[in-house]
Amino acid sequence: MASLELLGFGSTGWGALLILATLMTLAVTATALAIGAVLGAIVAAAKLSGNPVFVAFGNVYTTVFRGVPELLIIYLIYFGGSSAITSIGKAMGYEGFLGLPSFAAGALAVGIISGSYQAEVFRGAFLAISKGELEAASAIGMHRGLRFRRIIMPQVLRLAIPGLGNVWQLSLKDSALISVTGLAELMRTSQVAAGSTRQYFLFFIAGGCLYLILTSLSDRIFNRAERRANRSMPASAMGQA
Amino acid sequence: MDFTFLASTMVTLLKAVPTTLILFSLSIFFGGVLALVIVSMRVSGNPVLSGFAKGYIFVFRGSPLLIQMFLVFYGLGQFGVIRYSFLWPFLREPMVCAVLSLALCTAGYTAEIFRGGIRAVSPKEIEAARSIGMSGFLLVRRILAPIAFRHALPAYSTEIVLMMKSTALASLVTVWEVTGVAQRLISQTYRTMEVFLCAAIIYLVLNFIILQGMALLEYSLSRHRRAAPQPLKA
Amino acid sequence: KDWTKATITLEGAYAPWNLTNADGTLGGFEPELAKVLCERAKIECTLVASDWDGMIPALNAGKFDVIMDALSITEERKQVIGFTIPYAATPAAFATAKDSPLAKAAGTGATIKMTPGQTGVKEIDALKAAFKGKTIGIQAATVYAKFVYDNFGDIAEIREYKTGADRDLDLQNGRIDLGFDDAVYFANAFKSANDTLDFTGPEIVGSIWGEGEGLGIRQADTDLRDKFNEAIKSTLADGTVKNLSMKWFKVDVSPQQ
Amino acid sequence: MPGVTRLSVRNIRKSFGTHEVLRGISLDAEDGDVISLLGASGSGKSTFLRCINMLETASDGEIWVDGEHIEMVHKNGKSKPASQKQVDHIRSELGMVFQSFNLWSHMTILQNVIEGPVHVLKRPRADCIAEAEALLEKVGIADKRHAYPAHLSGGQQQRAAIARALAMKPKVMLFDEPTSALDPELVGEVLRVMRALAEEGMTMLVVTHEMSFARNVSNRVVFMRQGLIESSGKPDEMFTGGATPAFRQFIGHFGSGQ
Amino acid sequence: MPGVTRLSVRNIRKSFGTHEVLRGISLDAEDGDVISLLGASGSGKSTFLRCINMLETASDGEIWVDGEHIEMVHKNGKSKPASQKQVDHIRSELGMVFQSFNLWSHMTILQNVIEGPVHVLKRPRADCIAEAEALLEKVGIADKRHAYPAHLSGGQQQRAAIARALAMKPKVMLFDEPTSALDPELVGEVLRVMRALAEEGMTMLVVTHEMSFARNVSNRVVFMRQGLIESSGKPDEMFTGGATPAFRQFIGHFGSGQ
Ligand SMILES: Nc1ncnc2c1ncn2[C@@H]1O[C@H](COP(=O)(O)OP(=O)(O)OP(=O)(O)O)[C@@H](O)[C@H]1O
Ligand SMILES: Nc1ncnc2c1ncn2[C@@H]1O[C@H](COP(=O)(O)OP(=O)(O)OP(=O)(O)O)[C@@H](O)[C@H]1O
Ligand SMILES: [Mg+2]
Ligand SMILES: [Mg+2]
Repeated sequence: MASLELLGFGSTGWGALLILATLMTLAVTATALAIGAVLGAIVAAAKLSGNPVFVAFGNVYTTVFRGVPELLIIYLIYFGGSSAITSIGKAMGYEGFLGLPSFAAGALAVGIISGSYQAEVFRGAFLAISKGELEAASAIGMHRGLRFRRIIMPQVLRLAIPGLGNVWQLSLKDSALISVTGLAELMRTSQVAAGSTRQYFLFFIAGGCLYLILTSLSDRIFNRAERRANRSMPASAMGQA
Repeated sequence: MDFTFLASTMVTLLKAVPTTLILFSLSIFFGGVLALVIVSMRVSGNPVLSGFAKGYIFVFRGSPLLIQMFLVFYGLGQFGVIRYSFLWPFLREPMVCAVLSLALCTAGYTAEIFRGGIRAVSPKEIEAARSIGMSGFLLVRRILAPIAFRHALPAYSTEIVLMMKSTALASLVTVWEVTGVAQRLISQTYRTMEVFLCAAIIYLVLNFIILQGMALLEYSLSRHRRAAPQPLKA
Repeated sequence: KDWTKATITLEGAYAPWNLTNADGTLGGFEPELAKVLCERAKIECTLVASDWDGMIPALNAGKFDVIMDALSITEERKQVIGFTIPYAATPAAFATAKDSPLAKAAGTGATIKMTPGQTGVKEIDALKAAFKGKTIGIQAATVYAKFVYDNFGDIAEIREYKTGADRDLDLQNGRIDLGFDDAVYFANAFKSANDTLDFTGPEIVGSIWGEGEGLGIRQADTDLRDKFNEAIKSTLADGTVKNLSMKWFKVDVSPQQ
Repeated sequence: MPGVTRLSVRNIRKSFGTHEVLRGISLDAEDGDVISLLGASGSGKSTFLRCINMLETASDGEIWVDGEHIEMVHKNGKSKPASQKQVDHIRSELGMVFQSFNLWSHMTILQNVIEGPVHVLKRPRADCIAEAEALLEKVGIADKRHAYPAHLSGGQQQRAAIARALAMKPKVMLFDEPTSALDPELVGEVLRVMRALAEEGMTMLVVTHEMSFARNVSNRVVFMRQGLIESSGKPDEMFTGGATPAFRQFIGHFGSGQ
Repeated sequence: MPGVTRLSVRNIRKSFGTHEVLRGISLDAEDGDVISLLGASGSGKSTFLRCINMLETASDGEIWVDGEHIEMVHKNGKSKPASQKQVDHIRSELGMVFQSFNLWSHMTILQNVIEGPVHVLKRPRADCIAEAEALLEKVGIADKRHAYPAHLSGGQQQRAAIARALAMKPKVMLFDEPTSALDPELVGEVLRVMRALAEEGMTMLVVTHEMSFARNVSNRVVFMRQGLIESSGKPDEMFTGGATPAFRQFIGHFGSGQ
C-alpha cells in the first residue's frame, strides 16, 4: 500500500524523520522534567518553609503555572524570553538579536509548568514522611542538614515516584504544544508530514501510536523504579498494581 | 501599555467564556459518567472487561488530546457507516464532537483517579458492611462510593483544572472558545503578548474559582478527618 | 546593516507553496524561488521551518529575517511588518463536493475582477441566492474570511477553521457545504481528495485580495527589502516565476501588472 | 425460650491453597449461650467466625442460622453460596464485631448505627434513630452520637461497633477478639458491655484471649487447636481438673503473663 | 561508678497554650538507676521525656546531662536552646526509645543501627557494623539485620529501636511506653531485653504501664499526677503500705485488670 510506504524508511518514507522526532520529544521532555525537578524542589521547599513570604511565592507559582493553559506559557516564554534576553544584550552593549533556541525555550516552558506539578508531588511526599521517624533522627542528635540528606531526601524520592510518573506523562503531552515554536518534535513532524503529503489520518494515527509507545516504555521504567524503591515496604503494599 | 486595546481584547475574549464553560461542564459531566463505567469494568474482576478498560485508559491517557480530537472530528466522518447513520446529525455538530473527545479523554484519567480512591477504601470497612448484609449496589452507594470519592477529590480537582485548560484545543474543530478567539485576534492584530496576557488572566480566574470550590467541597466532606470540635467549657 | 546572510522561514507544510520532503528537506514553489532570489540578491540564505501561528511575532522578535509563506500583502499586516513587491497573485473561488446540488453554480468557469469594498456585483448576488442557508468553511483570519463575512455573512452560516486542510476534510465529510479559498491551493487539494471536490461559481481576482503574496520583512530592514525587490523584479521579468509556477501549480501565478 | 438452636455448624472445612486451616468443626449454640472460643494464634478462630457469616466460603460443611440452612452450590471443585440474597439475609441476622472496630469513617456514630436498619432492613428512619439512641445509651456513649469514629477512643469505638451490630437485632453475635486492640483501661469498658449482653440472654460466640471473661461470663469454652476443636466444656470443668494437657499448657502460658 | 549523677532535672515547666502540662518537675538519676515513671494518661509523662531531650522546649527549668548544663536563651517570653550544636550533642548522649518504634523505613535494621554512629558520631563504618551486629545479637534479632522494618513484627521492631538507641552509647536511656503497642507475647521479649540492660548498669528512665516491670526491675518509682510528681520511692515502699491514696487508687485500677 502506498500509504504504508510513506511510513517506511525508503526515499519517500517518513519513518526516519518520525523516529528522529520521537527522540526529540523524548529529549525535550526529559530536559523539561529535569528543569522541573529543580524548580519543583525549590518551590516545595518554599511552600513548606513556614516563612509567609516564601509560602506566598510558592502558592502563586503553583497557582499560576497550573492555572494558565500550557500553550500560553509556551508563547510567553518563546517570545517574551527572547525579548528579555535581547534587551539584556542591548543593555550590555550587544546590538542584535539574541534568541532562545526552540529547544531551550520549549524545554524551559514545559519545565516551568512541570515544576509546578512536581512541587506538589514533592510536598505531598514530604508530608507523608512519618513525623516519628523525623523525631527519631533528632533524638540521636542529627542536625538539620544531616536529617535532610539521610532521612528526608531518600524517603521523598521514594514516595514521589508514582507522582513523578504522572508528571512525566503530563509533560510528554505538553511537549506536543512546543510544535508552535517550530521544533521538530513528534507532534510537529506529524503535522508537517500530514500537510506535505495530505495524508492526515495516516500521520496522526502514526504520531498517536508513537506517543503510546513512549508512554508504555516510560510506564515500565517508572513501575520498575517504584518496585525497587518499595522493597523496604511490606509485601502487601507491593504487587497491587 | 495600550489600555484601550487591552480592554477591547478583554471584552472580545470574555464573549467566548460561555463557550469555554459549556465545553468544560459538559465534558466534565459526560467524562465523569463514562469514567464510572470504565472504572467499574476495570475493577469488575472480569478479565475481558478489565482488559478493555485497561486498553481504553492506556490509549486515552497516552496520546495527545490534539490527535484524539482530530481523529474524532475529521476521522469519524470518513466512514460512510457513520456518515449515513442516525448518529451523524449529532456528530456533524462541532460542539458535540469537541465535548465527545474531551469527555473520552478525561474519562481515561478520571477512571484511574477513581480507582485510586477505591483502592484507598479500607477493606475492613467494606467487610463491616458485608457483615450486616449489604452487597451489590447498596454497598457501593452507601459505603464504597462516598469514601472513595472523598479520597479521590484532591487528584480529581487537578484533573478538572487540566480539563479546563484542555478546552483550549476545541478551536481545532471550529468551536471558538477563549484560546481560539485569542489566537484569531493575534493573527488579526499580531499583538501576541497583550492578547495572551488577557487570556491568561481569564483562565487563571476561572481555575482559581474552580479550585476554591473544590477546596470547599473537600472541606465539607472531611468533617470526619478534622480534629474533633472542642467542647465549650461552660 | 550589510546583508550577506539572512534566515527565511516558511511552514513547510503548505503544499505546493512549500512542503517538507520525506528526507526532511524543504521543497515546493517557494523554496525553489527563494534559492533564485537569494542568488540574485547575493545573500546567503538559510531556510528554517516554523509554525504559521507564531511567524509574524517571531519575525518581529528577530528569530528570522524573512517570511516566505504565501503571505498575502494586506493593510493590517502592513501595520506590523514590511513587505516586498508581490511575487505571486492568485485568484480565489468557492469549492464544493462534485455531487452537491451547489456544484456548477452560476458563473462557473468565468473570472470576475473585484476591488476592496466593492458591492453590487451581479455574479455575487446570484451566488447569494444560491447559497442561502448553507454552511461555508473558511480559514480563520485570512483575506478570504473577511470577503465571505462581508458578502455572505447575512445569508449563510460561516464556520472558521484553523487550517485550510481541516476545512477540506470537513467538505469531504459533508459537515459543510462550501469552502472558499485560494484557487491554486484548492486545485492541489482536490487531487488529494480523490477529485471528489470541484470549483463552483466564478474565480475572483483583483486588488480585493491585496497586491498578492510577498516576502514579509521587518519594517526597519528597508535595505534588505530593496535587495529582494530587485531580485523579484528580475525573476518576474525573465519568466523564472512563471516557470516555477507552471511546474508546481500548473497555472501561472505571476502577478499581472 | 432456652433450648432453641440459634446457630448450628456441621463439619466446616476451609483451606487456603494447600493449607487446611479448618479441618471439620461442628458447634451448636442455643438461645442465650455465651461461648468462648480459645486457641493459639493461627489455630483458625478468626477463619471459623468468618466462615459462619460467609466472609470466607467454607470448602465443605453445613450451617444453619436460626433454623435456616445456608444453601451452597458446588461447581468444579469450588463452593459458593447459592443466593447472594440469602447470604445478605443471613448476615443481617448475625452481628459481627471485629477486632479493629471497622466503623465507617465517613459517618457519625449515630449514622453508623442506623445505617443497617434503615438501608438493609428498610425500617422507618425515625424508629431506627430512637432505637439507636437507646442502644448508645446502653453501651454508654450516647453523648458521642454525633462524633466521627476518628474522634473516639478505642474503647468507645469498640462499643459503637457493638451498638452497630446490635441495631440489626441479630439472633447471634459473633465477636472476634473484641478487646485485643485496646489498652487495659478500655478492655474493662468493653467487657462490661458484653457481660450485660450475656445477662440479657443474647447468644454470643466470642473469640477472646481474656481468660477472666472465658471463665466468669461464658457458659461454654471451646478450645481450638490446629483447625480442630481439641476440647470443650463448661468453664469450671475446663479451667480446673478436667482440662486436656494441651489446654492446660495453653492457659499455663497465659497464667505466666502477670 | 555508682553515685555519678547522669541526669539532673530541676523545676521543669511546660505549657501548651494556656494548658500547663508540667508544673515544676525535678528528678535526679544516678549511674545505674532504673526509674519507672507511672501516671494516668495525660499526666505529662511523655511530655516530660520529650523535654529532657529537647524534642519539646521547656518553658522554664534547668537540665544537666552527665554534668553538662543545657544552655537556654529567653527572648520575649519564649525559651529556646542557646546552641543547636549543644542540643545535637546532648541528644546523642540520650538514647530515646519511642512507643511507636519510629525506625527509618527506608533502611534495613543494620543500617538503622549504624546510622547514628557513622553519620552523627562519625566513627569508622567497619567498627560500627561490628558493634551493631553484637548489639543485634544481644537483643536477639541478629538474623533480621538485613530486613526492612516493615517486614518485622512489633516486638522485633521495638528491639531494633532499642539497639539503635544503644549503638549511640548513650549515658541515659529514655523509654516512652516501650511495650504498650505490643501484644502480650511481644511484651515479654522486650521486657527481657530491658531487664538485661538494667542488670548491666545502664541508667534508664522508663514510662510504663507494666506494673511488674516497675515493681521488679526498677530501683525507683516516680508517680506523676497532673504535671507534678505526686510521690516517689523504692518500689517496695511504693507498692506496699507506704503509698499515697492517689497512687493506691492508681494501682488499684490496674489490680482489677485480671
Ligand atoms: N486470606 C488468607 N490467605 C491465606 N492464609 C490465611 C488467610 N487468612 C488466614 N490464613 C491462615 O490461616 C490460619 C488461621 O488464621 P486465623 O486468622 O483464623 O487464626 P486465629 O486463630 O484467628 O489467630 P489469631 O489469634 O492470631 O487471630 C493462619 O495460619 C493464617 O496464616
Ligand atoms: N503538642 C501538644 N499540643 C497541645 N497539647 C499537648 C501536646 N502534647 C501533649 N499535650 C497535652 O499535654 C498533656 C500531657 O500529655 P502527655 O502525652 O505528656 O501525657 P502522658 O502522661 O504521656 O499520657 P499517656 O499515658 O496517654 O501517653 C495532655 O493533656 C495532652 O493533651
Ligand atoms: Mg484472629
Ligand atoms: Mg505518653
